[in-house]
Amino acid sequence: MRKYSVFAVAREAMRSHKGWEQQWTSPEPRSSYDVIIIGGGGHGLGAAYYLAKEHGITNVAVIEKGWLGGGNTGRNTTIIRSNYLYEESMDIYEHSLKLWEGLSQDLNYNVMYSPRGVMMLSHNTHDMQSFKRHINANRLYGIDNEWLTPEEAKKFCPPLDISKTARYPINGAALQKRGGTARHDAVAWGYARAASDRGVHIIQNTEVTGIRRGPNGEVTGIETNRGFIGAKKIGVSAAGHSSVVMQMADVRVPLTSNPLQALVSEPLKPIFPCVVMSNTVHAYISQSDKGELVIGAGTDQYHSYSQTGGLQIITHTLDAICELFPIFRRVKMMRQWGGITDNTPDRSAIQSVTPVPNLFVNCGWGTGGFKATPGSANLFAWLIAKGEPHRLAQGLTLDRFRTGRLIDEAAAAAVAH
Amino acid sequence: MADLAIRTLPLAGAHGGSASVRLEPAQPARRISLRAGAEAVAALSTALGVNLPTEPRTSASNDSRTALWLGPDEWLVIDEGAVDLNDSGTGVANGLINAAAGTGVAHSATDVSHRNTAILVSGPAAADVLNGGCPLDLSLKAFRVGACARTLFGKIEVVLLRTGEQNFRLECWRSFSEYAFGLLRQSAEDL
Amino acid sequence: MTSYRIKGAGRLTPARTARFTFDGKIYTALEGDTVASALLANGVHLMGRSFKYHRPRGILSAGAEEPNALLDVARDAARRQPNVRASVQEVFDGAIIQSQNRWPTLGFDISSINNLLSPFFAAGFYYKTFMWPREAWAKLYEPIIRRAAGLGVAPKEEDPDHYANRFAHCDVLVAGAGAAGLTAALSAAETGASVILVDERAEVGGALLFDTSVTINGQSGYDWAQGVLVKLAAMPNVRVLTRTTVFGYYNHNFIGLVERVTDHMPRPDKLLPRERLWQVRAKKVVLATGAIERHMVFANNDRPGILLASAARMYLNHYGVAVGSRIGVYTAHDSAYEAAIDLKKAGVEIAAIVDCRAKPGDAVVSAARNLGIEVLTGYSVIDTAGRLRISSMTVARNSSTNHRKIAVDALLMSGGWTPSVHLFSQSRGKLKFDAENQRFLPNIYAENSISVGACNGTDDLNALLTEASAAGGGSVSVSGDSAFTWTGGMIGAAEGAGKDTTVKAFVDFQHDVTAKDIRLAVREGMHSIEHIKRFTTNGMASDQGKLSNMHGLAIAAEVLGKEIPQVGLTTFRAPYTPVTYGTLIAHSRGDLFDPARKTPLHAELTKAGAEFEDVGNWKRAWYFPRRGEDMHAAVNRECRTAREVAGIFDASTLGKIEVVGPDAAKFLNLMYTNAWDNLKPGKCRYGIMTREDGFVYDDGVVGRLAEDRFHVTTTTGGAPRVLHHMEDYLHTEFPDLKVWLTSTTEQWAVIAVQGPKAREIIEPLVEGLDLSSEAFPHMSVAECTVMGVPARLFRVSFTGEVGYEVNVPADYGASVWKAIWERGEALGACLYGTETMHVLRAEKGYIIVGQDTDGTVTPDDAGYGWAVSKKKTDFVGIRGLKRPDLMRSGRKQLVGLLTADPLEVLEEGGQIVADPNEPKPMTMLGHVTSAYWSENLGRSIAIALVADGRARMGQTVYIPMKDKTIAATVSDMVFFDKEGGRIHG
Amino acid sequence: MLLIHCPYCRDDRSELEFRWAGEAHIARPEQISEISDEAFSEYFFMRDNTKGIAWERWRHIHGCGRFFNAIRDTVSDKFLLTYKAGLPRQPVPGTETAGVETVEGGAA
Repeated sequence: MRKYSVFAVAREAMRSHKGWEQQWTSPEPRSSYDVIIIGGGGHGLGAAYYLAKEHGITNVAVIEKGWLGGGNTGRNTTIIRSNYLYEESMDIYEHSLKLWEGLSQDLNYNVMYSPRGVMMLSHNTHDMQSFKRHINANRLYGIDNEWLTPEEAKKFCPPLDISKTARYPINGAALQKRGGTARHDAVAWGYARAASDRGVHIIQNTEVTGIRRGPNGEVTGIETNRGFIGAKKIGVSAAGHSSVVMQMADVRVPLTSNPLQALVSEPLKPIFPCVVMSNTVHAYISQSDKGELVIGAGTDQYHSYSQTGGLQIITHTLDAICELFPIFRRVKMMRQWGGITDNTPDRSAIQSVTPVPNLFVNCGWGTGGFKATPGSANLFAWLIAKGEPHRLAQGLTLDRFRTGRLIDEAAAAAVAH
Repeated sequence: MADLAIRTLPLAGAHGGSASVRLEPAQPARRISLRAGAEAVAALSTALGVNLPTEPRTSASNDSRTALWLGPDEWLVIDEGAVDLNDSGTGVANGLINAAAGTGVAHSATDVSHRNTAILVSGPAAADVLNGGCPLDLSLKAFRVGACARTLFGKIEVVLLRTGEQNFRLECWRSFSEYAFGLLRQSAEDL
Repeated sequence: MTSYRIKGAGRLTPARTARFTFDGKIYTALEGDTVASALLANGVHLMGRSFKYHRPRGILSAGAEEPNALLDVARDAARRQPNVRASVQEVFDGAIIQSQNRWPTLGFDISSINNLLSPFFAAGFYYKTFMWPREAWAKLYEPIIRRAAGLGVAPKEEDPDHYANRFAHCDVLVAGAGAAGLTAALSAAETGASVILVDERAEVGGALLFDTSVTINGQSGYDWAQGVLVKLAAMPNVRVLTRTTVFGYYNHNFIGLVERVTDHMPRPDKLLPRERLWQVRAKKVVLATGAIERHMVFANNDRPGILLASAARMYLNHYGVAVGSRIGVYTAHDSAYEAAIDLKKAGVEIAAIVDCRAKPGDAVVSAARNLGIEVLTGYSVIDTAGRLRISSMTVARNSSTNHRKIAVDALLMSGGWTPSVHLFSQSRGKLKFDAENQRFLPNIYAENSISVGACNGTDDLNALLTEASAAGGGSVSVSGDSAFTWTGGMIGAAEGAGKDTTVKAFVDFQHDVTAKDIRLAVREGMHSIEHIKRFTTNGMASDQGKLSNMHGLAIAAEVLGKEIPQVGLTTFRAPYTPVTYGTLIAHSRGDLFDPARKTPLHAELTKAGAEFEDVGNWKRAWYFPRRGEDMHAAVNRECRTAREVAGIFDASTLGKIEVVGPDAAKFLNLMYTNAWDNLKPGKCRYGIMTREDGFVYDDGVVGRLAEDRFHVTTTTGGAPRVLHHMEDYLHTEFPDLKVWLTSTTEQWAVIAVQGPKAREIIEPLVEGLDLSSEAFPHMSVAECTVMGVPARLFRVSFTGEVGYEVNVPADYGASVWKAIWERGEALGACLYGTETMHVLRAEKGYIIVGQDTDGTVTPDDAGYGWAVSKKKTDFVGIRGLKRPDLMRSGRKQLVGLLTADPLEVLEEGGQIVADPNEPKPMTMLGHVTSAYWSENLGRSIAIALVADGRARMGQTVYIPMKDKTIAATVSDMVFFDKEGGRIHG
Repeated sequence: MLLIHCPYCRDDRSELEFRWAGEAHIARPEQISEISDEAFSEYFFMRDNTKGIAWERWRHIHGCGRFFNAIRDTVSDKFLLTYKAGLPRQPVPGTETAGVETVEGGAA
């Protein structure tokens, strides 16, 4: 792989960019692999990369139904943070955040990790109690997260309305300065390029139609629209389609797939320096490097694989955005779209062995999948390589739905009394 | 004996509207939420003196009393008989409840006279103003005079009753009435 | 300045003028002009700068597809709108218009240096560099890139305009009022169907506005269209909405429209909304959205003065403006000839028509030549010159090296027409590729809709009219004639785009994506059209690829050696054109953003000086400061007074559900962990509700009024979800139970009177009830009369004092409150709010669900194991509670905490550790759920969830804060009146 | 925004009036307190999450208030049938077994 650098760009500029190689290759599949990863999003590509890099397993294929990064990787609002409440969540998201910090250099691909700060707005006593609980837990765990007064919040994000007359006045905010954004496509492409360079086969436009099992129930390979491909181990990282793939191996998972919508505005000169979220009024917003305001809307209520959703979800979100930032009422929505999130009952992910030998699953990331990408991929690679979860991912197994040991981040942010 | 309590209406003094629509708070009324199975309808109708409608989206009236179909086992019974503002207002509701109780059939009758309040919307643009926040098809073809439905108006739940071609009664819970009136007022202004 | 307004041309009235400024200079326009036509009339083409290279750009189109001429249009400082398309915005008198994305001026823009550096800025270059040193991306490179990017400047003031919303239903919605749309609408309307006809322009007619060679029913196309409009406008079942865009086609024929109400008016009535959102549910949708002309992709095809041929025709025939005085034409389609012909006839010099095809339509060629226009077939424009305006084009016979430079001040182009299938695609219809005409057309419909006319690939006028009439469901007699039949069209790079990699032949104007960028993307392994789009940003600009998508696709297909359908098409998403946030939110702002629920006592609370806090949607009285008191002082006084004398509290927001029916007790047995059969009428009981998973969901006091009637209370925030939860079980799991639920939260105003003098305060107001503790002890309920109105009186306490909750019909609440307060005040009582309520209940160790519990706490964790019936064989949660993790030892349990320093009040949310010296990450035992200064105890108190908390009684734990570590002793949760005698009076 | 046929109101109404209520025909075990941890997990957590034709529950929460069942294609979001609560799982309209039982309902 030829290294990317400012010198390489300069050299290519001199010869009309004729010398760039393909970022990844598209080989014909082998008859079998040591590991097949189903799902060519950031998590799957990353897992393949770390299998090769950290575990020396290079006879790996990533099978993608469509195009790389075409699922939630390329459809999310790219927020990165690690200030979760429970140890299990902090472990994985902080592991991820640390990997984000060096990811561009590790992959030799600028993923544009931009630690511009993620600020969560507090609107009432209940928010304040909940945020301070997070802040204290984060601090004792070694994760940055701080409390801001409304004035400090306004200073950090000047468009914010902190007037007392707002419908839900802001009484403070929690800020994780290391939180921020990254360029979503670059994550998929960077992992694909680095994995491909280490010998991983990236196989696009190939749909898995079945999972073949051996005499002891163990997986032996996958059926695809291009024929059978053998595998000693299979890792499923199919996000919204996880239930569908797992059913091929007769494994039921506690997931509901919901449309999640987002929208961008027309491009504007820099006006919004950070990421702002508000749970009380349901909104999150940042501004992309191109100048678009990137706004995450809520999930549609019903289960669906349609990648579309209702207009009311968008308008509801914009209600809140314009309430927090009244100067944006004249800004225009340029594009809206939807992805499919796979949600678990406790809103925490699943990374687990399964009842089927040599079948591993990574799913249930809900709305938090992008920020988890490097950490999840890294620990999923460990799980597949070692056959048991890494210390940092022990709480994420399927068994918790039997024992009741849930990691209920949603409940922890319980509604007001 | 203590002073008698006096009544304060939630939308006292509210006004709004435009050349093509009139908005006014309705007079206080007695209301019960009535719940019962199909087997009880006949007995309850007799006891209450109004035929409980069994067709969706319909209402039935008798004198000052109107029964609105809200669900297959649910009616809102409104009695608009003259109410002295200092009358307890629940007296007739209690009367309705007692009348229902007298039937002996299984049911639930609960006083909601003060839970709900109503706004009258009338005029040529009444339907358009309501469609500023209500997703129902309010054309006369789809929502005839006498039609009623529980639905949404903006961000709140309401019960809508068409009392005339250009007349609607919008019922909502009292804490939402300021919002309801505000949205009606706004919607009337920007026709 | 020369005027390019042609006398006698166009449809605007010369006498009616409007003045506006553009970059500070005053211009005069005619009413009905767009900003583009007005500036063109004044000879101005340069209207913007591109996104990346800051190249000078002129107006390209006459419609919504405009990628270049995006302007900042203002009425005043607050009414300023960035990124407005000059081709859409109508001029109004007094408009203040400025160009964007340039500094210091549009003519001289420093950032145009980017154009010279463009070899370094190839597609995707930023992925390959800016990585060193590690911190530099966010600190150095990104800010520079961010400043350079973006187009307009966001408004800086709150928008003073307002916006409207309307839900509507119709039998037939017709999108587009061109020949096809008008015919379909008329056809539908004549059947009696309710019809909504929508068009984005100010006038109906669509292509008939510029295509003057069409006649319909013997009239000029334009006149026919206006006649149909008059007819439709007179029909009561028809609503015609002009200046209205169908922006989104959602599920089940739900259509979003935006109507621009005042943006064209010089001095709009203040009452008028600026825009109106229409949310339409249509039984059938007729898509008559027409087609959009494509540009030609060749070297330097982006200079000001280069524009679409149909746009030039529109400017001439509708606005009466010539786009230049010596005009060249470069085309692959016959339609451009008609632009040249019309201009020539209007007296404008046509330098040459350059047609890359060897054999264009004979009729148009001869018509042009007959007018003396030079027509070069089999030629291409291979380059252009001119800095801020095109000055010449260089043409060459295809495959020849001989060039000829032709001086022009405008160049019209046409690559043919792309059917507007955006809405069809949004509806999730499936397209098919029409290889012969190189276009995608509607194929399989997902909704009850039909495409007619140009958007359906129906080119022949009479076929179009027939198709449209049929689509409307009726039949209108209409036939037309056009001077020419058009043929031709091409997609992809033209000859002049160069096969090499140095030529800048623009595919996407706004984002500066060139043909070579697309080729580079493919070389780098981007083989899916979505990858190519994202890598190059082709089609991602504010016009969303209306002009660029097909060209980009064709170039990619060519490089990949694949057929176009194999490469695929990027997904069309709403909105069709950008939509103002203000319009989408419509009324939902200020007071109408979210209903603020106020209790019946709100006015009284306000009069008494209450500060309010938001609890869910409710405004609740928080505390009642007296003159000079801060919150702390007020709460201390309230807490003390309530225990020493009495306190009066508005508890109206408490959720209330009337549970009625013969099976009421049986039902409550299933919904709560406690047992209810043995509760006697007239008595109350505290109940805990769990979900099926065994975690605490809600709590509250339930009073039994009669054998078959319970008055259930819930938490304030929990009221709607508890009712939903109950209905769910009742409908689905226990449908045979004869019991009904009615929300009565708002039926009752609830006045809590708590404290030693509580009875003395209310006794004189209550009739028909003996309030003595013997007759009406703690946890009693009765129906009685209060001040002459029927009331429900509860003897309950959330303070540990003697307490009553007086429920009166809501409208009487204020009056009863006043009377109670009058008596209370005289006896030395106080009003108190939620803060004091919290402190008083914490002093007694009463929990608040949602604060002390968080959805992971079992009744036993909360210290309420006693409330879980051991006898019942079923209740919701019975099985969940027995799961291994809920039964294990070491769970977090609610306990009290007493700080070593009694003056230290813990932070709610503080985390608790056993070893304060443990390095991070520390082992956390739990957290502080409630913490207050207790004036009554003269020290701080706290409640906390602590692992194995009840086994740690008396042990010291630590709460490390940012700047210090606080030590505290684990205690039980009852801090005040541990014996509990006070509650009984 | 979906258009949903409420089998009780016998009317097509906006999705705004409805609340989705999860997969249909998952009966609460009769002797729930006796079942195993695995069976409880299966009942309470595990879901088909079907891609394609799915049976689900909705509540016309801002209308008649009733829960009911629906058959919907989760890829196209088209409703194939809605029917009253308490009825057994209905066959997909147009399939062989459809029409055996008559149900009051209809697709929006």
